[in-house]
Amino acid sequence: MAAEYAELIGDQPGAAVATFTGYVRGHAEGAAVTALELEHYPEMAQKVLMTLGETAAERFKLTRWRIVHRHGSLAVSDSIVWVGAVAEHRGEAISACEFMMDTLKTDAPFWKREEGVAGDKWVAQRGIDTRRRERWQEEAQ
Amino acid sequence: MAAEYAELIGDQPGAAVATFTGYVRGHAEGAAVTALELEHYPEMAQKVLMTLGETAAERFKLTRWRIVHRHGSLAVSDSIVWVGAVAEHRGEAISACEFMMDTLKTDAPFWKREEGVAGDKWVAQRGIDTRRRERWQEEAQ
Amino acid sequence: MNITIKLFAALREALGESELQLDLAEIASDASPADVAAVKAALANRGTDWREALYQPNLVHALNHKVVFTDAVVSEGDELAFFPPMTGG
Amino acid sequence: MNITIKLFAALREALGESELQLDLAEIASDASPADVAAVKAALANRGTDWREALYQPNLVHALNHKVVFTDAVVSEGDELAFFPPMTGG
Repeated sequence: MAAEYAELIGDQPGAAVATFTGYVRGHAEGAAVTALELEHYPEMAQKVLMTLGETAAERFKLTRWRIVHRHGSLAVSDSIVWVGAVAEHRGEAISACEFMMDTLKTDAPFWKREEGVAGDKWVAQRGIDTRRRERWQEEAQ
Repeated sequence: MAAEYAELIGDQPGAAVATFTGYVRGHAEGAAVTALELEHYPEMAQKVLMTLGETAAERFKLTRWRIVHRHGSLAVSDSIVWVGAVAEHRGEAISACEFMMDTLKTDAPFWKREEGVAGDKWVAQRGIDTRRRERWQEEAQ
Repeated sequence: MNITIKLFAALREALGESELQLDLAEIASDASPADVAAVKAALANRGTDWREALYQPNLVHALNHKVVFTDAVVSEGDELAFFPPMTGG
Repeated sequence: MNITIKLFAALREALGESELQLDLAEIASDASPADVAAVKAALANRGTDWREALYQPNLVHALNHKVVFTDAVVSEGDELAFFPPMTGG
């Protein structure tokens, strides 16, 4: 995280820097989760995240941004995703992080498979994530 | 920043961690700023920031939070303020950071004095900061 | 006149394949090019499990790494991926 | 029957003092306790610069580290601070 942060802000930090980190939960819908397998579509993920960062940069006037998404086998408490945004004003940096998170949840080709004592289970997309994503499209119109 | 982050998340990070850092700008209203002097009211600042964190924790269901505000002589690009919030869901962690920043801007007893080539100048409170602060009171009603 | 088909997550698991080649010549001509719907129909002929997997609601189709609708036209050398709704982040 | 007065930022600078003691006995009695407005009036008697500084619009008053209006009652041992709008963060 420290290295990611240093890479984000560079030599000349902007006035406002917001970050968000998502971690593997130890439970899901009341059941214990022991590990998480993150499948991804590498070439498409790369392109989607790059486009997402560029879109956020334009929309929120970011001077710098970074998105790091892990894949493969993760343990509980491992970080899954890290986003960072640098802007002149705090509102823009914070909104950009929220926009990047809301968008990558539904648009970036990653799939979570939770491993628990009762077996493995693909995680279903949540309605709230779709609605959070749609909110940004309404604002952009 | 790395130490602050480690302190924020502790041994058992929550699922969602948001942070915000504000830095000294090298300019203000078009004029170059060479340094920033931050005066504060220590006993009151301590209490206001503690109450702010506790309010944020209750309002956004945070499991952990941290607010670090510097004072004294700062150079351009030095960090001024760092806030961090840990929650179960990303929306709450991100909103908590925005709430803490918007509130401390107008409610925490710190005063900025910008040093520039043309002399020193106390920074005036900005209308946008007051409005951003009031927004949270409307939402809470 | 091949295209590459990719399958991910639950779809990959259900069908036991992650990547295959499909000859577009069987389903398209210069006069009538194939779209994603035509590719799905051709793959559905492989068996009931394929039909069920490819016609499930919410299936996502990505053509050359971009999400598309079923009317997107598919050309030689394209990469067409099928997968369930994404759950990253 | 002292209270402590604290001044910050531009106010401290304009008045050349950061902290002083004020004897409440001069402005209050058990029957009629002093409020922040009475303390301001008493301090304004110190001179034009005090009057101007303390009656500027947007002046903030904090009694024992809490922002209050001018009708807040002041008691022995209290700490009353005056300062311009805060500009932290």
